[in-house]
Amino acid sequence: MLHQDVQAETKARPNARKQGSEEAGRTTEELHALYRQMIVIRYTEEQLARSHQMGLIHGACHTYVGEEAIASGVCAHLRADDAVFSTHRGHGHALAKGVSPREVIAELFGRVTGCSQGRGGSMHLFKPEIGLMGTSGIVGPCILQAAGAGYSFKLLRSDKVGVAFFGDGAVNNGAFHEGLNLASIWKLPALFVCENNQYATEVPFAYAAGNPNVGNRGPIYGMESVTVDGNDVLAVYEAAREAVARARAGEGPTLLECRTYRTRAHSEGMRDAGYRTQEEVEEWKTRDPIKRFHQWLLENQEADAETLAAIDAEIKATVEEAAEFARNSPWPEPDTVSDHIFS
Amino acid sequence: MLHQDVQAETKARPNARKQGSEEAGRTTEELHALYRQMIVIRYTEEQLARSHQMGLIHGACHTYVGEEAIASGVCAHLRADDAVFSTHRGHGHALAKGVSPREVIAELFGRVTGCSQGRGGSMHLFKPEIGLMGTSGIVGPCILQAAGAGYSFKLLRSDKVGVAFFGDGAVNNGAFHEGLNLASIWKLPALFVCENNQYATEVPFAYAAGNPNVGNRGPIYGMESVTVDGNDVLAVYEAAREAVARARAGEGPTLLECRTYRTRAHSEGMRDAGYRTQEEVEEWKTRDPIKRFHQWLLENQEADAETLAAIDAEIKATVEEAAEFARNSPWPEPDTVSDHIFS
Amino acid sequence: MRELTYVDATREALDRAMARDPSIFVVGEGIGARGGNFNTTSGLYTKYGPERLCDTPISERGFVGMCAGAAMTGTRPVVDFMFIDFILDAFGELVNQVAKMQYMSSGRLKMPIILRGAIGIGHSAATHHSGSYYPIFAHLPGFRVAVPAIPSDAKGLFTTALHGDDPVLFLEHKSILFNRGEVPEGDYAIPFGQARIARAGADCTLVAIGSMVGKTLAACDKLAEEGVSAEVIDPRTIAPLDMATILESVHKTGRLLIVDETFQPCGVGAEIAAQVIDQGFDDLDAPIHRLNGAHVPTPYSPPLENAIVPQESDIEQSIRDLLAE
Amino acid sequence: MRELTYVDATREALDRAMARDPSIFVVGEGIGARGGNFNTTSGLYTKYGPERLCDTPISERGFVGMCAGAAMTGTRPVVDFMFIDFILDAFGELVNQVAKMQYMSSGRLKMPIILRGAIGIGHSAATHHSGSYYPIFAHLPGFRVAVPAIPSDAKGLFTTALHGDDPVLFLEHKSILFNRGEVPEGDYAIPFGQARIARAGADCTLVAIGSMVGKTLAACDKLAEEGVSAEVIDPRTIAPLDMATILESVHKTGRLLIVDETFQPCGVGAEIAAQVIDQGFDDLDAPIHRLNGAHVPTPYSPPLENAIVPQESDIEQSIRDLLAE
Ligand SMILES: Cc1ncc(C[n+]2csc(CCOP(=O)(O)OP(=O)(O)O)c2C)c(N)n1
Ligand SMILES: Cc1ncc(C[n+]2csc(CCOP(=O)(O)OP(=O)(O)O)c2C)c(N)n1
Ligand SMILES: [Mg+2]
Ligand SMILES: [Mg+2]
Repeated sequence: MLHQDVQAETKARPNARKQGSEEAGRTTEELHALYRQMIVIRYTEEQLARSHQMGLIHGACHTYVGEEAIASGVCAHLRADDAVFSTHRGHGHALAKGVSPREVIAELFGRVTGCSQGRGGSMHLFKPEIGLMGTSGIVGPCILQAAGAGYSFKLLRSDKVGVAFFGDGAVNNGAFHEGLNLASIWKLPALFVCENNQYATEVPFAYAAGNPNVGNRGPIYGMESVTVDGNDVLAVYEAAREAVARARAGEGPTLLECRTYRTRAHSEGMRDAGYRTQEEVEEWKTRDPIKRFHQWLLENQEADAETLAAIDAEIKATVEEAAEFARNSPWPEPDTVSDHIFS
Repeated sequence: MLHQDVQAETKARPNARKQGSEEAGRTTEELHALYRQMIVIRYTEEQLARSHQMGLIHGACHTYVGEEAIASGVCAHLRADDAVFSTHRGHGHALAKGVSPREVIAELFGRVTGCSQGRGGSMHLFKPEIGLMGTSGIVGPCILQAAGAGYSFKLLRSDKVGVAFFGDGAVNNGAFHEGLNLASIWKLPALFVCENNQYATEVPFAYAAGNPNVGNRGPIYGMESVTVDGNDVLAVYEAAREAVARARAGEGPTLLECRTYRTRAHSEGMRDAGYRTQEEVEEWKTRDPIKRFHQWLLENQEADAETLAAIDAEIKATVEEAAEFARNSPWPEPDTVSDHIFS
Repeated sequence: MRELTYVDATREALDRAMARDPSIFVVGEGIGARGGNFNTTSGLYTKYGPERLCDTPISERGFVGMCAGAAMTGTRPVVDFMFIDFILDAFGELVNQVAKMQYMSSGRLKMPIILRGAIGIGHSAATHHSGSYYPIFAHLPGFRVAVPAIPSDAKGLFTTALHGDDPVLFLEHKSILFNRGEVPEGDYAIPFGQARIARAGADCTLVAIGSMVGKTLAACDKLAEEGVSAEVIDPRTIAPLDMATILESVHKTGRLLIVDETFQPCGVGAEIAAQVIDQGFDDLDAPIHRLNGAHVPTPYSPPLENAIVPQESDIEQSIRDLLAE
Repeated sequence: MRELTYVDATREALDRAMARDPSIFVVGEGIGARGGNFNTTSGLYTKYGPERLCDTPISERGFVGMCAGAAMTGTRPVVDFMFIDFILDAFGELVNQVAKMQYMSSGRLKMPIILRGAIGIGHSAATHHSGSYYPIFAHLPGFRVAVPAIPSDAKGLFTTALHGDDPVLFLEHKSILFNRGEVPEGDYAIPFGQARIARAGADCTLVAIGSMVGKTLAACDKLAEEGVSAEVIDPRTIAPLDMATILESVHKTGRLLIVDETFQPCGVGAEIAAQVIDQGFDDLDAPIHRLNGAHVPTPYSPPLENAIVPQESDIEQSIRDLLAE
């Protein structure tokens, strides 16, 4: 099975793509930006997890820890006017699309300074000004919406791209089937990023899907598709580069399966036992995308330890300040509660 | 493309399966029954078409002319306690499952003697006593319901089978994706028969689907799947035999694509131009499943012309009598209109 | 004034808007070269081409969700369902991804999407092709719901829908689609939330919706011969609902009957009655009555079908009953 | 009597029924070994195994349609949606393939299917996890709709659902799921369509639904100190709706307020008001009032969330207003 292959390959030659030709245009700045982006997500998530324990987050909180390479690798190729649609596990996508840690944390704290002005919380992050068109508490719709953004962009003769991030759980949903087919038959400029972390809450993908592979499903829709190691930021980055370029060039959509793992519980405060072993979790922690990329940067002389430590420290401070900001931010005014139902 | 292949093959060696080993158990009676079944459907449909022109049918009327081999070939393997779920084009399925021409025609005439007591019309045929669990005016649901019958039969440890008949139009619908996946992961005793007649009303399947093939989709769901010439009743019969046996044996579901063509308009009274050529229609008429099987029976000495003519004459009389019966049947009583909403 | 059919009136509105605004596109099954099952788009395909008159697979949820994404990113989709019954598979998208988007984004996203389709009982269409379902959309926050009864209103309300930024359910009763009536030429918009007084009267107030407007007027004509003066109000949109006009009429007449083909429980009549009893309690001289289609799935056979739809004679009887209270 | 939580009470009913009837099975996401997001099935997986506690993919439409087919062929599915919001993707199946099946088959098919899930606003669950939607199911013919407010009713109504042959929406407000109350042991069924008088009184009638029952009773306790005697009716099922009990109470009190968290337009309160005005017109001494949650998608932040749900103090004020009319 491809799944095994990807893991095996990963272990044998970590980040083996280094020698490939496609990273010709990959500058040191780009590499550092990727690292920084992953750190922003990781630290923000860890902050949110702590804040959740402290009771500062009122609703659910699904973290992206362990999956940072995907949003970082994909969004690196997006412009502010490209449209991203995401899921319940959307903090990473919001951050990678350019929403600040302040706005994300304040949103989960329910404050008016949050990116959704406190209306959304963890699962409803909006910043359309920079193309974060919304995360959703319902599994599936983001796929259709990304196709729709593609429809707009095609009709308007622009080179913008619609992007959906979704989990393996969405793959068994009718929205996946209908959305991919529509995007394919109309050659819409769209990218469908499946973050296959192998579980939908506690239900294994291997149980829930008649076919454990996602990346082999493109041909069924007449669409390009590819599976990459989602914990290898450069693999994601290169695959997304190609897919985004294809979309911008009017050559149609791509399905990109990223094999990954969530190392925290499905959502903060939930039990995380009974459906997977501690060994499995620990094993995947050894494939942490940030640790791996850190090592790769050092080994390939793309950065020295001090530079990376400086980035870490800077982001740490930024995120702590963001949490402080969020905590000190005002609540939304109750008398605004009926605004904006209609335009 | 497989589609082309099937057509080419069909022309080159019509009903070439004759020499196969799988029809070992095919008796002359079975062959005659298949012929008779197709004639019942054809004559009933032609009667309905005439009745529609005469204003005796109040709502829509989608005929099955040209597709008779499929219902006949599949239902030959079903028992009265197997469950069939069908679509808007369901007269053929009802007849093949054992509903009499009287009950079908009376239903379309809106009479209380119809199989749905006049409540359903063309698109809502019910005779659960013999496993016709309903045809549906909505594209898609029958796939899910057949899976559900499979779920019941599995849970109840019976060897019954759930069968869905649906068009190519349903293949692009989320119900197809979700239903096939569910049936596969739970190994439900179900058979999914796609009657690919290449058009959904006027929209070509080749336009509406990113992949013009249906029978190659099974592996995506971890399911057996096969494509046959749907105008070759023996090909359908043999494929269905295998699939039904597999289901009864607890070996899981099958997707069976039958390539066919509807030679009348989408529904009676509708225009039938602009979206397909008259040549295409004429060409397909030369592949008429009944004519072909008639010829095959003669060529293979399984019947003589007189026997077949006698069947034709008998069914013709039966259907004419059925129309007479329907026309003389009483209307439903208006004061029964609120009965049976609840059990 | 020249006369048009109802469906021609909406097509004129659509054509004018599409000519002016290249961001409007239509999706649906058979709305391209075929011109729509009910001729809603006939002739437009040749004018605007396949991208703007886009035939779809049978993926109702898919293309509604897609159009939600399109509406959020600068275009203006019109979803043509043919029969509105087919909207049900897209209900999750509508409730969670269409109606809530402007609110959840605090007004930063707009949602200019029209969802249109033929509603109602008739022609033995049977239970999967006879739905109306509009009380459901009036119940939920975030939808505009138009149910025009005559060709000029159809044009005027469709024009408003095409120029607004909110999700609009535009629902056209099958039995009146090919009725003819005077329709203004050129630009013609009717604001949402303004009822039309279809007939002025003093003895009782009748609120009628969609196909029931014509039947109610016919019943009133008959009763007028006996000297009954009934006022008939066509709300035209049920979200927003013009309660002011209804309350004013009840203030005058003291009696109210609501005639609606759709189901009674938690329906539009219930809402109107509840608002009148709350805000017009002292105006009422008699109980408020509702006349609805029977609370059953729609049967096929003509005698059954007729039995569940309010007929002119039923309306007449209901008016008599109301006046006798 | 021993006390149980609301959710334990329904699980007891389910366990008893499953032990007796091998044709009952449960489907849902995480209802197997995990025991359900809200513990609705905890412990049952070990007892009844994976075929009868069947974890599903995220295919709401798929498994609802599947369960429709199962119910038609001899088994009795219970669909556990976790949050009822997820039912919306299955709406087409529910309306056309579940609710209409008995009718269209003239009673030859039965449709013993239960659709259960947590409803309501609370805990900053935000707009995709706070829906209730029950007025929609009361509007449509073919559904039974239960909204129990206390543990014993939860057990009794769930038992009835499990033994009946009709589709039942069984809706459990999140905020009361873990409330404790006395629950009879053994077999215990409460027929649908029988309201419970939660508090007897003479000055006004308050109909409260689901989570609003407790809040309304609390408001009444407070007002009782001032000598106000309010009657509180919990309909328990809104389809069928026990209008006889409500009408009788209004006959006595002359005043009616309906308290319901869900949306006002075309809601349950509208239906109750409309029926009372029609059948109890002469009993009314004052306008009928409705107190509902705000007509907006559910916002996340606590001050916003609180602002849209009727609070005890709002109910108290509404009762005062009603008595002052
Ligand atoms: C339509 C729908 N059904 C159920 C849920 C409840 N739910 C929330 S997250 C989740 C699991 C999602 O799994 P996956 O898509 O793999 O994403 P992951 O959480 O693994 O990132 C479920 C079932 C939902 N949000 N939407
Ligand atoms: C969900 C849904 N959408 C649209 C329709 C309208 N409709 C009726 S038949 C049909 C075409 C069906 O095509 P196909 O499934 O290929 O069956 P065929 O008519 O070719 O046998 C359409 C679109 C419907 N019945 N249901
Ligand atoms: Mg997952
Ligand atoms: Mg077809």
